[in-house]
Amino acid sequence: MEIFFFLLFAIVALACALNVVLQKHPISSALSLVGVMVSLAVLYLMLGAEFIAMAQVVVYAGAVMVLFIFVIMLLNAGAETRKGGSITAQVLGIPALLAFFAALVFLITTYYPGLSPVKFGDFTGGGAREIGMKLFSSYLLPFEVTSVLILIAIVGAIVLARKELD
Amino acid sequence: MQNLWIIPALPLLGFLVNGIFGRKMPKLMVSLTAVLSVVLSFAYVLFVLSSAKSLDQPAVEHYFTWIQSGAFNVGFDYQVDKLTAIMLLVVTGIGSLIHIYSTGYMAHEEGYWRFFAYLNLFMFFMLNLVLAANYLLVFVGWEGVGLCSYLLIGFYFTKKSATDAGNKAFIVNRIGDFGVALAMFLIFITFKSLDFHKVFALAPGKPVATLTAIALLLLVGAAGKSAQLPLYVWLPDAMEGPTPVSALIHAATMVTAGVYLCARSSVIFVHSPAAMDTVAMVGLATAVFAAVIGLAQNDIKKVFAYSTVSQLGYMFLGVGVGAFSAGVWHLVTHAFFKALLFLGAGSVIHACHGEQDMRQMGGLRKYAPVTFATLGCASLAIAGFPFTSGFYSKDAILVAAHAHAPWMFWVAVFTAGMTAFYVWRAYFMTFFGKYRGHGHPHESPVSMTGPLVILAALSLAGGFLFNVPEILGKMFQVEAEGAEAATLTYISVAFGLAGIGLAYFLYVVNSALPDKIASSLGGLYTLVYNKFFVDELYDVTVVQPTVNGSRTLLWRGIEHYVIDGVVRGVGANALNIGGVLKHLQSGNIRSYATWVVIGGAVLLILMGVGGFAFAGGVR
Amino acid sequence: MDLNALVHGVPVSWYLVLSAMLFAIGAAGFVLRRNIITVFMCIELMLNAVNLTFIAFSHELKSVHGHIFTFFVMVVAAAEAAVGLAIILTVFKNRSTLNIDEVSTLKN
Amino acid sequence: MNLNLLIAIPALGFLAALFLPKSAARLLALVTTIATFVLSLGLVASYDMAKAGLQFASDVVWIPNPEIHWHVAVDGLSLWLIVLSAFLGPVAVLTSWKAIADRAPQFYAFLLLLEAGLIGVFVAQDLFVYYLFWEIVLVPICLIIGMWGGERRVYASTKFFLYTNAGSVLMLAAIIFLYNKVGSFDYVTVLSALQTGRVHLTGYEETLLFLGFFAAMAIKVPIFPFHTWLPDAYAEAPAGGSVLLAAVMGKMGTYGLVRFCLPMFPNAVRENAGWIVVLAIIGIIYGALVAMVQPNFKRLIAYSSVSHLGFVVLGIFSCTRIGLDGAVYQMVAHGVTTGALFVLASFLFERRASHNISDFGGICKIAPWFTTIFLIASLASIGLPLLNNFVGEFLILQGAAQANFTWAVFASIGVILSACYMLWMVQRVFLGETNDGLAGRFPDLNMREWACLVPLAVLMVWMGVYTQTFLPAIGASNSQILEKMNVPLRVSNPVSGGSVHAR
Repeated sequence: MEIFFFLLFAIVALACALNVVLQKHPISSALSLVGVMVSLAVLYLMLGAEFIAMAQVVVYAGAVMVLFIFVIMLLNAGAETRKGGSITAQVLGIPALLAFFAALVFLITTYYPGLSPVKFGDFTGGGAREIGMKLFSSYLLPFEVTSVLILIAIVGAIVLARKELD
Repeated sequence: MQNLWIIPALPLLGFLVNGIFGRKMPKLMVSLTAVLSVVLSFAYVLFVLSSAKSLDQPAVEHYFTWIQSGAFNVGFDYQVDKLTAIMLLVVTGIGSLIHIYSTGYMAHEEGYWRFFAYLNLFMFFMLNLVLAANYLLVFVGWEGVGLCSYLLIGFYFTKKSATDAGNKAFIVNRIGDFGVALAMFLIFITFKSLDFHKVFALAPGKPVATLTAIALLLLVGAAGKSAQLPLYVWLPDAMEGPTPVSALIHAATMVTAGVYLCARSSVIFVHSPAAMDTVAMVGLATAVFAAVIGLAQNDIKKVFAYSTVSQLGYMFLGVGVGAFSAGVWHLVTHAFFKALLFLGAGSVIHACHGEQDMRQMGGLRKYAPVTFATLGCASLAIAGFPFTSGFYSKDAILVAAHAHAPWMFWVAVFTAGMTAFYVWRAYFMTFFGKYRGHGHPHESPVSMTGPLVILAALSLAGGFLFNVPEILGKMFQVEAEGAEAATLTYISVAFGLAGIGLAYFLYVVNSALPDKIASSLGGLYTLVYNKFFVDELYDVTVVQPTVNGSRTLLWRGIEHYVIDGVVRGVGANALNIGGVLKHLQSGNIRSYATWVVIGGAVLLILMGVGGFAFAGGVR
Repeated sequence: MDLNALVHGVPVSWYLVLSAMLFAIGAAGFVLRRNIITVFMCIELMLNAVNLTFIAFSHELKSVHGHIFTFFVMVVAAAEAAVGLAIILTVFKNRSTLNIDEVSTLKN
Repeated sequence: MNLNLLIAIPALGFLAALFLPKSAARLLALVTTIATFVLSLGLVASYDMAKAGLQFASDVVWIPNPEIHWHVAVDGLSLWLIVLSAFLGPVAVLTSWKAIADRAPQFYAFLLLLEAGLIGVFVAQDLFVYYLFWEIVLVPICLIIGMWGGERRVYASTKFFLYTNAGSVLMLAAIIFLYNKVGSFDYVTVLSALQTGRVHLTGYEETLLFLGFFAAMAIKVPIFPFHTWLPDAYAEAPAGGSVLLAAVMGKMGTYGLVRFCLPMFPNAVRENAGWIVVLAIIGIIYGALVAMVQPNFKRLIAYSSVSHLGFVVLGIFSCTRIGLDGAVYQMVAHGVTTGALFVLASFLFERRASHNISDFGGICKIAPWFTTIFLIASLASIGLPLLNNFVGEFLILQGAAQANFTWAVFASIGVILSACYMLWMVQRVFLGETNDGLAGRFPDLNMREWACLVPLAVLMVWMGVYTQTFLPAIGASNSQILEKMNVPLRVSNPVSGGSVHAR
């Protein structure tokens, strides 16, 4: 059962991710990214992370991606132009990526081959309650700091965007 | 305690007063300060000498420690013994006369106060030199008089030739000081002290090679200060200074410091026959060489300058053949008659309104009778006319030279003849014949003629009044035993008279002849007239290569291209490396990202290779 | 690999490999794409990949800390998206381009 | 007597001056430097000249791990250098009084920081603290050169900074190596560990460590051929800055050689003394020759410093008591003399806006006092007896002669040459007919300038005549250093003689 869902959503996620990269038009990319995020939310759920799965859908797929799409619309961004370029990126990019990926997979399969299998319901510590307890006790300070961070981000974004009006 | 420090302190005080306040003081005050400080010093010298019980054993007076470092300990110590006493009398006595003379001679000069300040400073250093009880303190005076010489030669500082001469004097003297300094290092290493009494007590037991080295190094210093070959070149140029300076510093006192130093270090010299021979040879060579040059000079001061060099050569000859007291005797008598010659020359120049070329003089005996008479006394003395002062001292040296090596006697006596000739040549050219210059020559004021008369008396009678060898007695351990050979005396007197006679014949009787002789000699005359081109030789072989080599090779070449070139090369290469690396910093985000990925890949591969050690796997 | 074991569940390492794949794809997009917005989205993709790793390990360790981290990553990503997009707006206004290669002011 | 106060006063002055307007900053700088100087005189008054060891030590643990002590103390070696730095502080401020017009508060602030750093270098008894001050000093002086210097100021400043730092890094490596061996940065601890044999260095290690320290010092001194930063830096440095730079900063290197290299690495010092002395002697003669042909008098003085500092290095590596005493004495004496010469050089510049010798001439006629003072300073620089440099140079040469007579012979040539270049310069600048460009715009010394120069001139004579004020303290410390070097007062055979009884 798990294997089925895993494979299904993994393939969807991968396909969407590839689509993000391959699509010429940013709108298509953005929509594909939403697909990735939703698939990942399902996978989170399977891993027992209920709260995070919800947050993933609401924050990411909902808020952040909407922002992206707004900007794309606002700028009326078309297909990308092929001007300029980096020789480094073109020559070394693909080999470096392959090496990176291979090394990563090698490490994972070498050092974590025998990790426990994931069964739905194995781990139930990822509910809103548990996370809330943690956030407001041991992680209180970072949590508050994130609020400040967001405030700063808001101010920063406004300041930056305001320039357009001048 | 005899409070010897008062002797140099008085001129020092005079220097400070004149140096600091002199500009604002009236001339009378300046000259009073300057003259009084030296005269009082002279008086105090007389007082000290009369009150001293015995001068055989010097009593060292210690004032304070000057330099103390480990075993090296040098104090401000003064002492008086017979040699010092004689030097003190000469320096303060002649110094006083010349100070008085200068008040007249310099009366109309700009920078009157400056002149006297320098002169007083000179007295301080010179007295310090002769009073010192250790080599380092001698060195203080030694360098100090060099400084004053520099300042006074360059007294007319707007004249390039004067400042050049000053620099030359200082630098050539520095070469001599180099020798003295090295001698002191060697003395300290050998004797563990620079105090005279310790050094001289220990000297007999030390190896001859060391003593010879010390003596030769001292000789280098003495040759610098006393204008001996090959370092004599500064003295003729030093005549750029005012004439009293030439008389005091470059005839009577400072230039004899070299002789004093050798006499003072006699204990070291006598233990080193090789050094003694070198001293004698240098002295003799200088005497001949300078006398030859003196034959053909037309500037009255230059003539006397070369004669000074030549006479100093005599003194060195005396010291070198072991007749220290004869050398010192000649030092004293020379101080009398040479100071007189210069002061007389000053008077002549004064009379001729600053003219120094003898060809523009003549017939001055009518206009300046006192100068004429006194200068005559000096000329007699330097020619070794019987019973004048020069006769005694020169005779003593010649006798000793004969005892040492007869050929030295013959060379020296021939030189004496030449000396008589060129001095009297100058005398005749100046005072006889018709006046060839411009303006009306006049006699000098009393302040100038007074000292001349006193010095004339000393030049005539100084020889038997101050029988230096008798006074010094057993001061020097080894004295050359010269047989009292009357024959030698006759020979030297004969040569002297012949020189005078020749001069009389050539410059009074038949005054057209010298030019004919000169033109018939041709190249030889040119050579002598131009002082054997020694200055030019030094310029081409030493000065120019040093300056040009430093400029072209060292500074523009090695400094700029090699040493700094390497430094700049390193800097430029660092820039080149940066130039390669800066392409990484393209500003292109994608290329940055690629580098990040590459870095990540490398890191991961390293993790794999390193067995993931740092992460430790899972728990 | 013992296929029977798969009946009991998916090994956590599969999640990790999936995460690695997503990350590599994101990185590839970052390196190869020129559109600044696409590049930005690729960053989001990589962040998500990392989040997946956190969650997977959290499951493995039976601990909630990984979730907290993911939570923070999301917050930061949201903030970053806001500021980043504002920057993109400004850049576009100044340069009238979204091509990343033409934005290389850092160079000088 | 608290040594921390000596550092703290100028350091506080530095902070305060940054926030003041121009004239107030200037005044503050003057007051601060004078206060520091007075304090340093208090230090002299309460210093026990007869004792050899460190005095007024204040040793607190600053950072426990790695063990770094805030350890400051003074002995005869550093005492006079501290006084010299404090003494030249007010002189530098007064010299800059008119010459620095723009951004003056910053200038005086940097000057004060420089002074604090210099004093810090001389009092630090912890290798880390020493290194800290060593680097702190570099910052203000480079800014002073770079911001207020002459035409090529940026080049000179950059070159100076990079060059000296290249050496410093090697010293830092050596210090860190020592820390790893000993486990403390505290110099007294390090030294006793090395001396008692608690920590043993192999010959190879010792040589490398010595070279590490030596590299930093050699560049700072500078020893030929590491000197090319010096003419640029000295010549480009502005008034006041050049005074402290030339008079005190060069002494940091020679001080370090005596303080650290000699006691810590005696064997390496003895083994390497030969070639170092040869470099020193080359520097003496070479510096003098190059100085002789400089058309710019500030560069001339700069090259003369290369020559004079060669003497100091010669004295240090003669490894004799006399040579060492002379070297330390010469450090102070040269500071005074060169300080005075640079003060005078900047006064000349103030009047004519030129450093070219050919732009001057005949100053004697229009400004006799100026000439007099310059002549005194020149004569001191030449090494005339009864003036300060003579004592140092004579002792150095005497010590060198004890170690190896040939050294003294060659080094003495430098004394002859010094007369050549200085007198030639005096002749061209001060004597002769008055240069047309000078007439009417060359006033004689004013009160401010007198105030700068008279103390310097007095000190020159004092140090030349009554050396007993200074030498006993220096001698006591040096004899202790030589004891630590484990050599008798004289090294007859530097290589074999030393290694037998060392450790």
